[in-house]
Amino acid sequence: MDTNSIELEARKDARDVRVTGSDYLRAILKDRVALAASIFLVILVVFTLGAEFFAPHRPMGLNLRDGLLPPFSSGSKGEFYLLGTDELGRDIFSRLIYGARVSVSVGLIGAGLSCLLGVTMGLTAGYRGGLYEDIVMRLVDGMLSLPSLLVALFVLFVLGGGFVNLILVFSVLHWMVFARMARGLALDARTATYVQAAKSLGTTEIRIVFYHILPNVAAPIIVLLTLEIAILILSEASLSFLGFGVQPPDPSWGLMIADGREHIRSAWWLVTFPGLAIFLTALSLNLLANWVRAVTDPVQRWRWITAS
Amino acid sequence: MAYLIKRIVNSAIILFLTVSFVFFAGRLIGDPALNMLGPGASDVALENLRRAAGLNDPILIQYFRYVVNLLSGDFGISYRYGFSVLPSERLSEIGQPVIDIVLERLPATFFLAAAAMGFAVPIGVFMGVTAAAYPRSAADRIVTVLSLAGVSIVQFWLGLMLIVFFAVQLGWLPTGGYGEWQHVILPALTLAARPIGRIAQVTRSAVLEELAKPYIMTAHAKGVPVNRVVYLHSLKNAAIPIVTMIGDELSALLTGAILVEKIFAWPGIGLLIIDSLSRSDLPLIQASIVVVAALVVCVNLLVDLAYRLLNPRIRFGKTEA
Amino acid sequence: MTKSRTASRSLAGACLCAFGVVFSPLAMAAPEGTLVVAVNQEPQDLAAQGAYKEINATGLRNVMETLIAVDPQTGGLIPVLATAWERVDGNTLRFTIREGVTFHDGTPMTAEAVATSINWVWSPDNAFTIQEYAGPGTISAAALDESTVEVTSDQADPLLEFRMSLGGISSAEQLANSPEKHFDTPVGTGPYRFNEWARGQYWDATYNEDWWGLSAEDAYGTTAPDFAALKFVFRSEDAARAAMVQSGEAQIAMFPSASECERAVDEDGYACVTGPSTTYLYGRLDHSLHADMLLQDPRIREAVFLSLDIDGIAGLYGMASVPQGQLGARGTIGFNENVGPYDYDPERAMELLAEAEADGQDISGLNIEVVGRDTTPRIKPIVEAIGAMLGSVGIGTDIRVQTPQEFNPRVRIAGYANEPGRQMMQVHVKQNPSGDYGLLLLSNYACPNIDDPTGPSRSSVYCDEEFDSSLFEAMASFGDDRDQSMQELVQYVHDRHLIVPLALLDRGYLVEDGIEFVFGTDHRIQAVYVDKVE
Amino acid sequence: MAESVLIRTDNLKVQFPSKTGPVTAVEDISFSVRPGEIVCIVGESGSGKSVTSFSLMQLVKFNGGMISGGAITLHRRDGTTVDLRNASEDQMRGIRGNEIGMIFQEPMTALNPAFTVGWQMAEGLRIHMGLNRVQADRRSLELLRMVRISEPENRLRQYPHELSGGMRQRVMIAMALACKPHLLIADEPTTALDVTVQAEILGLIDLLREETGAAILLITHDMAVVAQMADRVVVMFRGRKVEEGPVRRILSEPQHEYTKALLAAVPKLGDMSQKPNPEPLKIVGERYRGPAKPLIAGKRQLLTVSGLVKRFPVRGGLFGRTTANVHAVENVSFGINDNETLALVGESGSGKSVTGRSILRLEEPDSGKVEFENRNVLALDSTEMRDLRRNMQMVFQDPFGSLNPHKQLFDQVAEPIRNFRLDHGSALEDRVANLFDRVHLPRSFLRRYPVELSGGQRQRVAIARALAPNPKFIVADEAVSALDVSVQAQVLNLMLELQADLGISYLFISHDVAVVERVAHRVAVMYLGRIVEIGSRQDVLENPQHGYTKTLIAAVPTLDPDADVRGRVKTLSKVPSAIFPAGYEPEPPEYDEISNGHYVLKNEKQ
Repeated sequence: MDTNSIELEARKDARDVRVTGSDYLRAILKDRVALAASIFLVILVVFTLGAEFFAPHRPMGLNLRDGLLPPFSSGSKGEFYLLGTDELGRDIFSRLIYGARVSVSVGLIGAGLSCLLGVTMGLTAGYRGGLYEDIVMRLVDGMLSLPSLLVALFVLFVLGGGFVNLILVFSVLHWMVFARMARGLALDARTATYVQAAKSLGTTEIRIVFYHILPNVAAPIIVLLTLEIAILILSEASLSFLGFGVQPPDPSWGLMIADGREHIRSAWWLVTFPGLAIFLTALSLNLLANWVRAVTDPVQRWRWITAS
Repeated sequence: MAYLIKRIVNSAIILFLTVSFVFFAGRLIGDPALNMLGPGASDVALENLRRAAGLNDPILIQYFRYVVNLLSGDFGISYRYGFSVLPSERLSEIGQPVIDIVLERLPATFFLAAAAMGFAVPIGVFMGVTAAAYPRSAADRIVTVLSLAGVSIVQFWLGLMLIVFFAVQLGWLPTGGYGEWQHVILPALTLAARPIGRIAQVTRSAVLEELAKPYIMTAHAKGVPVNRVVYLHSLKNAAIPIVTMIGDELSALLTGAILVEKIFAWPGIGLLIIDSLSRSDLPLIQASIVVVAALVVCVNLLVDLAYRLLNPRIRFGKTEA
Repeated sequence: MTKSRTASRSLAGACLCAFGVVFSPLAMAAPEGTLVVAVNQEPQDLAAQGAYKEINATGLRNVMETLIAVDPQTGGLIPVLATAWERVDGNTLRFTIREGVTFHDGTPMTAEAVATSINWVWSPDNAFTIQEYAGPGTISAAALDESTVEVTSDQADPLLEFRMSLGGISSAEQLANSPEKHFDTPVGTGPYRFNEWARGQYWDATYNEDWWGLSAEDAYGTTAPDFAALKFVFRSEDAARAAMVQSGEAQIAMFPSASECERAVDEDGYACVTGPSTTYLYGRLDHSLHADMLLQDPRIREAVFLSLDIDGIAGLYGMASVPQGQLGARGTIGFNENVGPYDYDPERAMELLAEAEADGQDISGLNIEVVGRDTTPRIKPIVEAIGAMLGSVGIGTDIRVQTPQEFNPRVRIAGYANEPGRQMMQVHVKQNPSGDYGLLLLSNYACPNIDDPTGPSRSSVYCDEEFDSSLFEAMASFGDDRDQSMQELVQYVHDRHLIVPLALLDRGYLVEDGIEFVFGTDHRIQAVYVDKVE
Repeated sequence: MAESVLIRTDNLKVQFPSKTGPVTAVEDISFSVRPGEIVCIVGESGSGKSVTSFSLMQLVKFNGGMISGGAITLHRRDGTTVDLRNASEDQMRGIRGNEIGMIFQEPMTALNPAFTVGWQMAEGLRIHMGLNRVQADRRSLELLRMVRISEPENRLRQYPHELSGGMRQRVMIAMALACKPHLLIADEPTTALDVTVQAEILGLIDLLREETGAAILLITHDMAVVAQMADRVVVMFRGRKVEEGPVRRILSEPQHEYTKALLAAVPKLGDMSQKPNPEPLKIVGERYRGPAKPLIAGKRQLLTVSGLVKRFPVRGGLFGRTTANVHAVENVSFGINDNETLALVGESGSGKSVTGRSILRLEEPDSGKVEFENRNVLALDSTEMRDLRRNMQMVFQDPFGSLNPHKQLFDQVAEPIRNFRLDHGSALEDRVANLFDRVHLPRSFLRRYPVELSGGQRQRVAIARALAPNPKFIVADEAVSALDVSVQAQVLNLMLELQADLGISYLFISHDVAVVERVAHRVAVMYLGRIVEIGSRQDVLENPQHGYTKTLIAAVPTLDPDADVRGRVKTLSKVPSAIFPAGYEPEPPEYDEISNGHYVLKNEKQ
């Protein structure tokens, strides 16, 4: 009878559903936009990893005879150029695939490093508190209010451009956002009742941070990470465009746009395709992040999960 | 009040750090005299310059001097700007003070930033509020995708596309330059894309959050017209994150306009920075960065003041009764 | 043949029409309207010396005039501020100054003023870039009387006339009282008065109604100034410059890319006009002095040259013709008919490399840095192409496009000396307006003097006493034996594989319909050669 | 006009669209309100009482709901009648705030934080009565006086956050009455308020009913409130009306099972007089599971707290110096014996929770002494503290927050056992399973996650978790406050049962005097950080000495319809606070011993 009344209560709260992986899967299958975005990203990653396998031509191969061929045309030796060629007769499509390798890895590694740095700083600062926290957060505020693109330019001007320097600069100039968020989450968590409870149950500090807090703060950090990757890919393009990023002949999307600029009126495909590539990548990342945010948000979750 | 002072002190510290950064980073390039006069410079010329500029003193003395000069508005003189000549000690007499050069470019940048925000704020806020007023509707979805698109687009690419379409194909607007109102439209639009997106997103989530709060129901219960509820009651409460975002984007415009200024030949500080980078005109680059940083800091301060006007809770640092 | 090559042919046709313009008697219609010229880069300054090469100051000659000038149509020398000139001896020229000419600041152009100006421009202390056209001697000037100026070089100098056609004559009053103004506020004698230089945007000048040329019957030009004002707008984007002409924002756009020039054929309202220039694109491979020992091996050098598909590169450049295997065009004194283009033979190149390797040369240690300057049009694809070509025969490369600040020092002896063991091929453009091989050989092959880092041969990487001595002989000689000895030297350096000419450039302009534009191989934009036609 | 009806609903049905088809929130709801009477809709969470009240003004649609059936007939001022279900938005706007006023549960958030009180009050007046700002302000002043708010002129210029909860609720009422509506809908108007404030607000509403003649529809979950306010009552359960009638009849002879259960579950102050020991509540429909043996407190002192002090700095100034201190806990001393329940009673801000947390060192107290089994708790290092926690456990107020949303219930309950390595493997599993039985949770819940449970169930899990290491002492911090009365009763009984079986001591922290009377052996009353009175339950509750204790007890609503509610209304000004300038040291408290173990604070701190 007692348990019976409990069951009744349970039915009263029937709206609360636990969310499992399969729920997420179902949800994303229902959300056409998010689905498209993730499919695009998967394809992108596959291409990036298997560039040698997927690229129909060598990205650096010189073939002056077939310069500036429009899309869907075939070259002097009858080879087919899906997206046309640049003025050196290099296949745009192949260069896009190899360029993805550069752009994407800059984004991934750069964001990854800054995330690592930022989250460690932030979590410790938020949980430890005190002077340490003050110093870290001062630093964060200070660096956040710097004109980052400018500083990046200046540093790259001093150190010289190139893949590695680019990543270094990015991780040094982007960790703050992660730190700020991680610290905020840590603060909330520190005062959260379930953490207090864990403490009163004699749970050790380390276990509290990694067993209790981390899983609860993971989602927003993942969202931020996704966004940062997009931002870094865009920045890489800008810096390469200015000649401070990746150096030729390595193909990078930003460089491809910069090079195609001269022919923008006569050979639109030189600029259009790399531009689209960057746009779609960033857009997909943003859409995905948006979706993750929505489905992991305890308030919105229920609506989204049961949404069609 | 105390809070304000605190903020100003912080800003000062930030600026100080920036200055130190540009000074020491600048030294990483190598001998400043060599940088100013170029490798072809005769030892005499170099030595003269070193003596004149006190480059033989210990680095910390020089650093101190640099800071003091900055405080008195002296950012040094450019050994590059306006000369195509090979190194010569005579240049020190005729070099231009970099600060003048920088200030000369500021208005153009301000104008551009203002124009871009002029597009971005109304459009962004309107999009955001509309989306929030009808959550999960078609309008909401469209706004979401559009705003994300605005954030995801490559600015300089968008700029090139706009030039090709509006200036070249249609010939409606000039391809670039500065002067009449037509010149500002394309660059401003290019720059606006991103802020529109971000402002729309922030507005949407902020207003959505507010609309879920009890006081909204109170307003309805009072018989307040729906639009008034959305645009007055909720928006004023949602204002703070929106203003923050506007501030961030404004700072971003002041710095991020570099590429757009280049593409549209807009004679702002961005273009200047690119030129001086290609001339490796160190004093000019340093001055530009410091000035821009100062601007950004000011914007942040203004945003902070805006908070106090918008949110009675933190106004004048009142504590809960 | 590749697309772009055929393009340049069709353009060659276009350029003829420009030259076909006949001299029209000075039309005295009141000048009106503004001639807007879209130029590809902002001048670094507008100093008088800039008049010699307008890449730094396009249109400066409308404000700042020279004593004498090269006639764009005939290529001969014509009087400008000097009404007459005579050779006193191998070292000396005497100029008769035109009467009643005043500078834009109102001061009269006296012989004194002219002398001051010449000394300022050519003084080694000032070390202006014009020094690349100086030497071996040092030039100085003095006023004999109020109408005569004597210019002297401390060494016999057959090119003195030519040199005098380079430097602008500017107000002595300005030089004396406000030298800093000299760099951004040119005060000259020309048909247009400098007005304003809006940094990052344009510089402009207004019609000078007191211009001496209006009354002088030996005034240069194909027409009287037709425009009330000139405006030179800075636009680095090729597409933007073209669009400006297409949309009527500008009447003339400088140096369009080949693709833009092609478009002009099927667009209405404007045309693309091209003509040959004395500018050529070359690759200079580090040699003696501080270069890596590998580059001393003639086989390796030849292999490098053999691996370059020069046809391809010229075609890639667009508006250019394939040069002989020597700097400078046919008709230049010292041009050697027997010196043909360098061959393109990758197989042979690989054989040579193999041989060298067999002799113990470490080919894997060969990593040539192919460097261009970002202000050079189309430089990026060119260096990338060269890199790919060298790579295809198994030579390692680094590709760099650098800013003038990085690039210039490295191609001069001072910078070169700082990078011992260098393996660099600099890809650069050079002009040879003089019509004589002397300066070419001097500035490109004579041994640079580390103590004179701004001297004429500062950017040479070659040291060969034998060559130098015979060069200096040749430069002092006149007439046929000058031609003879120069030809021998040309052959000599050709065989040393020092510099590979990559393309002899045509220069083009997009010109609005209704504008006739006459230009010479030095490609100056002067209003008196720009004619409005109905 | 006795028989005339002001507003009537017939078979009202409200649904919320969801992807799995429309969800019916309430169905077949019919009742009516006559002019000038107070009708109470009573029910527990999920009963649909609020939805019903929101439907009357079509407000429910702003929550995404829709009125899908029935009719709502309103007799308007002008004598016409209108069906509010189909009324146009324009019509509604004319009625909302004008003919029908409404006040809400959360006084803290129901006012717009961005506008001044004056502006918000004026808004309605300007919309409906077309008054200009000046006239509106004048009217606003009248209203504020009407709801007995001191210095109304200043209030108009203040922002909501500058007012206390009670004051905000009064502002809400004033705003609702601004346009002289003849119906006032009050949705849980006092739930979020302290009991003393609640009493005042209820009194005020009753008073205003008389002054303005407006009818009142009062939505509440609290039978006691019903008893005091209602003329007629509508009882709702799971979206349906189960019973309706005059208040006395409902209270004296409830017809429906649910109503009976509800009434039985309400602890009534006074029921326990003359009973020395706590006793479980009788829950209708549940076989009486009384304690095996009577709940007699032990004699051995288990915990001793002496001179406990905890202050929170209020930072300000240029360098964030401490300008003032909140004296949350000020020199508190008490003791607890084994098998005994000491109740800490007080209103929000009295420092009762901080006291509990300080004992477990979830807050580090500034000074004082805590002895548990003669070990100085405050002196222990972290490891010693950890294994002391085996014996001292805590149950938190918020059953939603205190469980980690990402962990299965099994792991959550198993956590302390694992921490202290008490068991592992199958032994661990059995032990956890037994704990689930112990708190009457089906074992099928072991692998579930917190979101799948209702509040009561979660609290049971929390209790099971606290029991896991077999503690001797549990701090129950408002452990039942967040629960519906019926559930609350079950959990209370569970706790008593556990005490009887396991001999646990409780520090029972609560604001609800009636509940305390049920469970406590001894009672300590806290006010502004101090214990103002402490002693045996009977002494303190039946013979209160301290002024505050008296008001507190007097404020507790009883199920007696005849109790006078208006007497308590007093003009409200600024509430006293426990904030003192930095460096202020209050003199130590002195107590009079009234009778054996019954102490009363004699020096108030100013």
